[in-house]
Amino acid sequence: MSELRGTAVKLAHPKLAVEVAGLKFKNPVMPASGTFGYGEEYAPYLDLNKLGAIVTKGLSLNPKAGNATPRICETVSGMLNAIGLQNIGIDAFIEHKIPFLAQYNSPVIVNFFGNTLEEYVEVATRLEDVPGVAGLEMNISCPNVKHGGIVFGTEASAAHEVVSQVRKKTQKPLIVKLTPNVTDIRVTAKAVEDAGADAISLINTLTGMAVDVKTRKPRLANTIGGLSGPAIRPIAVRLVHQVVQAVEVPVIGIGGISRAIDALEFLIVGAKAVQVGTANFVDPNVMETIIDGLEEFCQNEGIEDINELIGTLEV
Amino acid sequence: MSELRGTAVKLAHPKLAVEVAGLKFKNPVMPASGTFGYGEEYAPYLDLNKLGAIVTKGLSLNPKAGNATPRICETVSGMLNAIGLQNIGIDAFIEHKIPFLAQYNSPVIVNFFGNTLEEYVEVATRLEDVPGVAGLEMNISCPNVKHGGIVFGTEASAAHEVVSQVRKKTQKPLIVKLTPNVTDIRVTAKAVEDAGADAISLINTLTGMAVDVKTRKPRLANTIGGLSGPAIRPIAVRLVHQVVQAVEVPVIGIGGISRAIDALEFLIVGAKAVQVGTANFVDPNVMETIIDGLEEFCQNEGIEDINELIGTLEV
Amino acid sequence: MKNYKTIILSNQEISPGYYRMRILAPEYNKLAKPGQFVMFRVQRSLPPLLRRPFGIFCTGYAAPDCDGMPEKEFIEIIYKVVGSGTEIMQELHQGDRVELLGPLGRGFDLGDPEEEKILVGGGIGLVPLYMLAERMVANSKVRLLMGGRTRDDIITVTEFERLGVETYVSTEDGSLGEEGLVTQVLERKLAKYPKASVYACGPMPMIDAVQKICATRNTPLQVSLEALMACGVGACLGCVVKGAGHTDENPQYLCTCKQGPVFLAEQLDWSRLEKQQGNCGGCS
Amino acid sequence: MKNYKTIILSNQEISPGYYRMRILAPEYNKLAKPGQFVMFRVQRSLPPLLRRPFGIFCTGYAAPDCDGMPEKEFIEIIYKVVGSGTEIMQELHQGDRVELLGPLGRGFDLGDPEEEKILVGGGIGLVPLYMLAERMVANSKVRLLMGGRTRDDIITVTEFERLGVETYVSTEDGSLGEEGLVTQVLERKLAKYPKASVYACGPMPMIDAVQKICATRNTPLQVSLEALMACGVGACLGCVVKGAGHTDENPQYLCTCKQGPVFLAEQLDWSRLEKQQGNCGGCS
Ligand SMILES: Cc1cc2nc3c(=O)[nH]c(=O)nc-3n(C[C@H](O)[C@H](O)[C@H](O)COP(=O)(O)OP(=O)(O)OC[C@H]3O[C@@H](n4cnc5c(N)ncnc54)[C@H](O)[C@@H]3O)c2cc1C
Ligand SMILES: Cc1cc2nc3c(=O)[nH]c(=O)nc-3n(C[C@H](O)[C@H](O)[C@H](O)COP(=O)(O)OP(=O)(O)OC[C@H]3O[C@@H](n4cnc5c(N)ncnc54)[C@H](O)[C@@H]3O)c2cc1C
Ligand SMILES: Cc1cc2nc3c(=O)[nH]c(=O)nc-3n(C[C@H](O)[C@H](O)[C@H](O)COP(=O)(O)O)c2cc1C
Ligand SMILES: Cc1cc2nc3c(=O)[nH]c(=O)nc-3n(C[C@H](O)[C@H](O)[C@H](O)COP(=O)(O)O)c2cc1C
Ligand code: FES
Ligand code: FES
Repeated sequence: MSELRGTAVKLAHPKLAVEVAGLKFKNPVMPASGTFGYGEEYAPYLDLNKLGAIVTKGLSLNPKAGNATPRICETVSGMLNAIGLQNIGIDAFIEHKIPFLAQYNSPVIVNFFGNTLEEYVEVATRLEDVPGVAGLEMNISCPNVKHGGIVFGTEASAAHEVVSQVRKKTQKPLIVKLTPNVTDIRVTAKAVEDAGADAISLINTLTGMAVDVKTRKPRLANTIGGLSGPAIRPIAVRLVHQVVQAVEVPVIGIGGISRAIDALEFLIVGAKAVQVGTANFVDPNVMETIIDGLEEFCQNEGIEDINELIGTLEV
Repeated sequence: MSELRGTAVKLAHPKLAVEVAGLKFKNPVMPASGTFGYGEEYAPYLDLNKLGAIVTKGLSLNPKAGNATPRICETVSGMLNAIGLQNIGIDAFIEHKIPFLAQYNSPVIVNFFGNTLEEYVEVATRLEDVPGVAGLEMNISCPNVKHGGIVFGTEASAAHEVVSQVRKKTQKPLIVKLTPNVTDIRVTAKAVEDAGADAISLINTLTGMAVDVKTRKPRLANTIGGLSGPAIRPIAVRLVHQVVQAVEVPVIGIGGISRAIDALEFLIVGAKAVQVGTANFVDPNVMETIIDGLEEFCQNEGIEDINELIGTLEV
Repeated sequence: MKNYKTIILSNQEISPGYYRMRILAPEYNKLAKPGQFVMFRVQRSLPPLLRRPFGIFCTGYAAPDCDGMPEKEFIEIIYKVVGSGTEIMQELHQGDRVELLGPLGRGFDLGDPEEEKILVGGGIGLVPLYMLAERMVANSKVRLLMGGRTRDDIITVTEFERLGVETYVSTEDGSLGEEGLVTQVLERKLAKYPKASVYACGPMPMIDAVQKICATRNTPLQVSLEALMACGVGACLGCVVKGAGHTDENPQYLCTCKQGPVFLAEQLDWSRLEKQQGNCGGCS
Repeated sequence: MKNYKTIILSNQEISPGYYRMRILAPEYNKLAKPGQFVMFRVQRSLPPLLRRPFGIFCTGYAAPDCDGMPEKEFIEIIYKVVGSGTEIMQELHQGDRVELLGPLGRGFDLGDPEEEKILVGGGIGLVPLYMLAERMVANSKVRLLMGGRTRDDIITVTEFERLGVETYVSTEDGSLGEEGLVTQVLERKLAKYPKASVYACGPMPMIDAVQKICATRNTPLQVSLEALMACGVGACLGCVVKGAGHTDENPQYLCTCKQGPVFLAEQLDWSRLEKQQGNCGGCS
């Protein structure tokens, strides 16, 4: 049996390529925004050409300073962050970071947000004609900043409105990233689909908090932050499962992925691709390990094309 | 310094008693419903008289069979369950379990739920004249059963209605237990406070899911279950913090508590008491350890009465 | 039923992937009954979160470390490395601190000493049968049918033989003993000893097949089941199996941890018995 | 900058609660600069989730295990047990598998060899100063002021002395060397050697006091800071400190992991420098 698997059945190279909203990915694995800088930070550790795509730190119209420190805190099998969307702003990004990313053949997806509807539209507009930007990921879900999108992400009508406006200004593939901090994510998912999103990614972090019992202060300067990492995976899998059932557009699964087996859970419930976040901090090479693991899994299970696996959950 | 703490400053016996909704607890620690059976299951391992209170498995009007198996599954630093509220029904409970619990001097809080508004009211009515029932905890938040309360718990108006109706039928202290699976928990918290809840407890489990990638089946027969354990603590602390700010009634904190230091986080953000759930499975004696740890913490910090500590978060 | 913080006395690989662990466990010689189990906490830190259930292989006394100290009571468990928890367990050493909750559950009914006994153990399912055989051999004729996939899955033959148990080995690949399933041996033995009662523990397909064989012959059968467990004490209701009286309208669930793990065959609803021993995996 | 799966060569307690760990680390002798650090992954399983940052104490070569093998390049770190991660670290043994990311960050600027150097190290803050002293002693006069709460916090005096560094010890409780704070020694030394430049690493209150002293005298100062870190490579923006140009309207944050951990005093906004080394605790 095992010899059989080792030789005859084992497929030399299962196909890992997937397509999401017209974007062609070599494989379904890419970094989650905010955990991979602008790509260059991890270039020494990882061949960026191996990635399905490169997703940037969230960008805004103007540079943003972010929150006071401490901004991060480890929790049980997870971490809290309240970075506050610190970023260099869209213009500096286009000028200084795009040229670096252009060296690689993995599609670049720019994650962005606005404090106002107008800012969302403006950022999308500025990115429209920038070569080297393959697609946009619109974050309507960051829990850290009062006006950083939480209003848009938790109210279906607001989400619909902001996505519609951005949609008018961009021809690029538009992925909308949802917050898990809602009663029924299917409602927001449908709203952004209606508004013209080409794909949906989820989840962003869950809001959480930790207290230093000695000082009686919150561990984050911002009091509340976003929980990420392995601890949240069951919640993320459930939400992705629900969204896949609710919408037609492709879904990208995010949340607590640090092994191939984790990514597989998302693919099986129907995500077309996955993003890896916190795990990059733990192991800068983790995405390569995950990609290799997916290949091996397909080999062992006799799967020739990973698309055969997507959405095969048996309920 | 440390000698000083060891002798002079150390308080012989800090006061740990707290009062919630007229219920007097020896200390702020009690089991979370559904993780402690009807009390007798843990009696061989733990002196039930040491507990702040005893909280029963969720009870319904009629016996309930629960879900198909598998019903549980371990996740990273947590577990999923979809027991489906299996219970012996309120009459069998009164007849067979109350006499056992009556042997102990810790107040007994009966957790209950209904499939319909009428059932909620009926269960509360039947419990009204039962001696040995110190208070009620009304679960409007179980995520496992379609009609097990999820509708009530996620819609403020439904929550208000069902709590109002139950309130009319009971003089006993009424604790309402909230689900975390909502966009803004302050809204439901205020609704149940308005409707006459004497206290609020939270959180119930977060809905989650896990997949067996080999069989491609959900790990739970019910597909979706409730996530509990250390993994969810940061989310629970955040929600308790928010509810404490929003309402006047006392709050009982629940979620991922397995050490005294965990319980302290909840007390510091303002919970008057805490419930310990999943940790009981891991260590049947954990509540005693937590109570001892709270005492020791108060001694070391020079706190004479644990009430001095409650709600002392410095933001 | 004790909840001990205790230590490991030894932990040795006895066959590829199978380990035998001796744990200090005062009072277990008196308390433990054949078929009972323990909930074992691998380490204080996470993961794993939940305790793991293991059958008690045997109890005993070991020489004290120093004259003048009492003898050390111990239990032994035998485990197969299958997932995150057992992977950590195989790394444990003498002196490592662990936690032990038990003995738990309802064990085997020893039955009528006059009757012949046939024990059927598949792979790691042998574990709870050893203490059972120990208690039975004095008064009853005990035969043990051991089955496994390969010869690596056949463990502790020597121990059973020493008790005076007649052992019959079969493996699916024929690498040890007879080639084939243990159930074919059972059919032969039951034809020969039709009055015997049967005690079985092993993977669910084996248990199922054993039940069918015994049911057609009206042979008394006790089975020891596995189920995913969180508490081990009847509190979480995670480990239930369907009882014989189970209907969709009037469901009846039995706790494997408390009303089991050993059941009389007639207590269970065999038409609906689900495969419960599927592991939960992927939890590290 | 390498991401190695590697092993521990040794791990020894050198003072109560302080450990010195040698880790196999090819190429570090060439790559590592004084003041740089590594992100250390304690174990593959959780917890802890995140890597822990530690300064590089020194690099070196150890004899190969067998003739004909290349020499083993290593680094050493010295760590104090303070929380969940370091508690696990103290249990690690030779041969245990760990992961090492580094060398990371901007190290010290060695400055003008003509000038005299005063190094100020508080407790575990001594660690990054050793390689610095190693590079400096050949050309410069190097004095080291070591401070700690008690004598247990004074470590590696021998190592510095052997380099030819003049060391001055002070402890808050007077249990070793002069009684009092290291900063009072610094003031005396600066009075005596007013042209010296200062390199400091230690707890934030010490760093703050050192900065005040140096600022009033216009003494050049480099400080090595600690901050809570997730990635160590500039990607998460968790480890920032406020830069000199920081205003509320026009905030300027510098990454401790990438633009630091060593900063020229004039790069930082001292009026706002928050205590960042507060541990995150309670994460086990
Ligand atoms: C009453 C009883 C007695 C048992 N006796 C033995 C024995 O003597 N020797 C032995 O090797 N095994 C025995 N098992 C099975 C043993 O409990 C599992 O192999 C073990 O829990 C696997 O843990 P893991 O962390 O390595 O696997 P993982 O798959 O990582 O475990 C994940 C979760 O699933 C549970 N789980 C996985 N497999 C099983 C299983 N087969 N049965 C129950 N829960 C499971 C684990 O307890 C854990 O909660 C027994 C089970 C029960 C219920
Ligand atoms: C650049 C740099 C160099 C360092 N060099 C050394 C050294 O040479 N020797 C040494 O003993 N310590 C050093 N530290 C501090 C060391 O990183 C912490 O003591 C260690 O991370 C504590 O981990 P823990 O799990 O034991 O503590 P916990 O409190 O359980 O850790 C929880 C979280 O807080 C973080 N954390 C806690 N304390 C600190 C701290 N002081 N600085 C940064 N993060 C912290 C941990 O990394 C972890 O993410 C250095 C820190 C930095 C930033
Ligand atoms: C430090 C940090 C910064 C993040 N910044 C962003 C961001 O700028 N934009 C965004 O859409 N999501 C951001 N996220 C959320 C992640 O992209 C991801 O959705 C989340 O962390 C869950 O995935 P994980 O569990 O794999 O980390 C950030 C997460 C972390 C931990
Ligand atoms: C197995 C199991 C059964 C539960 N049953 C109930 C229940 O019957 N009623 C209820 O209100 N909550 C129930 N809960 C939720 C717990 O009371 C608690 O709110 C939740 O587990 C979070 O706390 P923890 O993280 O400490 O476990 C159950 C939880 C578990 C794990
Ligand atoms: S394992 Fe909890 S009831 Fe059986
Ligand atoms: S630690 Fe991540 S940016 Fe510095």
